[in-house]
Amino acid sequence: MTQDLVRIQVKPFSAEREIELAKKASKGIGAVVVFIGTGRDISKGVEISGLDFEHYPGMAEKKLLEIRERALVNFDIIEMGIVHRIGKIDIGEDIVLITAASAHRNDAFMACEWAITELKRVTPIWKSETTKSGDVWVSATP
Amino acid sequence: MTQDLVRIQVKPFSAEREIELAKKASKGIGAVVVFIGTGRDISKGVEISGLDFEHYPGMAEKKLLEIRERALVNFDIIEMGIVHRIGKIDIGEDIVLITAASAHRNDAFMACEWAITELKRVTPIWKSETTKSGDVWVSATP
Amino acid sequence: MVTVRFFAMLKGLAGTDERLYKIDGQVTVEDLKAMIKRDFPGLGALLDSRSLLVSINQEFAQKGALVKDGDEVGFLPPFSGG
Amino acid sequence: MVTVRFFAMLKGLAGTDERLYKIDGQVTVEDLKAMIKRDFPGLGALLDSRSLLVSINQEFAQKGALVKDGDEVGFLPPFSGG
Repeated sequence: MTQDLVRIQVKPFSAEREIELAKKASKGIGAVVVFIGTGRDISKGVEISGLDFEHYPGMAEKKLLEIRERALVNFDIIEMGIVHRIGKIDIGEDIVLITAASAHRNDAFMACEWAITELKRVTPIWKSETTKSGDVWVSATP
Repeated sequence: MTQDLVRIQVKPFSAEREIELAKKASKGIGAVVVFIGTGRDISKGVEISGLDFEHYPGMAEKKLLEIRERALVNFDIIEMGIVHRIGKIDIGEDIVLITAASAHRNDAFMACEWAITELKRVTPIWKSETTKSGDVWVSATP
Repeated sequence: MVTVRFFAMLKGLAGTDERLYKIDGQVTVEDLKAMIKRDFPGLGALLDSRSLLVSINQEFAQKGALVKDGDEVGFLPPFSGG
Repeated sequence: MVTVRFFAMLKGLAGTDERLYKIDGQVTVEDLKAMIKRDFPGLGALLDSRSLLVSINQEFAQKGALVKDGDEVGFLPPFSGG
């Protein structure tokens, strides 16, 4: 179950499916907040034509699982799912999706926002952007 | 376009479709935050077996359109969609979905959370809960 | 005529979702409420509730607002959408 | 042997994603870095950067942490996932 909810994968994911997966946890869920990060065509003023993500296999998955565990302990939520894609991603495609499901909406909003901030901070995943002057590794995103 | 993005309808909606609709607005979108309100099986300690929503036709749609307009003015977001169902809704089914799309995630989180709070405050929609002792109109939800 | 619309528990207690009232010139929302209470005594407590909202022509209105012929007045119990 | 793993721009600059180092007993992460810099002079600035993170056996480690035979050490440029 948890392996389904937290994944790193090459292929696109379906928001619908991820939401259903999180909602399965309980009929007491009254709110689901979803964050989706998508490939923008501009980054710091530079035109981007594509993205490529690399991860530290094993460690990145472990960090995402830990984020889910910590969210379940520290927020009043019922379930959380995290999916991150790696490999080549086109502009407009989804990169990452986080679902937070709770009885009341405040908890889901807080947990979801915390999770994406924490993901960016602790998960060994790197983004390369394809620009006119070639592929550039992005050194950090806020 | 706006009529597609803001709707009150009897039939179920698809989160996937609503997200795609919001993302169409610009390739500069880097974040989409989605709020989904679903039918819980418990409300204030009472077991619920179903829900029924009624709205003030015309006025409710107008209030939702105004929420979208105000969100686009007051937050740094690119697009917002709001769909609310009316009529009979089963436990576990989705009731309302709000999408907020922006370049950076903070803006989408803020706008989405504001929009659902505002929706509950100003939109003439009423919920009736089916309990063991009959159908009960809910007088207010936080 | 003024069209008065009832929703949710107000509709249930009134047994109807709409009632037409003939008014002379302009009346306030409070005047209209008094007319309604005569027809529907069971609505008194809800109509006097501080949490009741009122709309005129589908826009929120104060209780002292004036209602004129042709207006649609909604009596809106606390919302529970979302 | 200690397995050193490079990622993202470090991997690009090193021209490889992995290098094995033979160590005697235990060394610190800083000692290991010095060994790597001799093999890959182009990595110096990045390895000394305050924003570089280090992992030992896929868990974050301080730069003074001890590395022993069989460990996997990751040199991790600033993350940009999400």
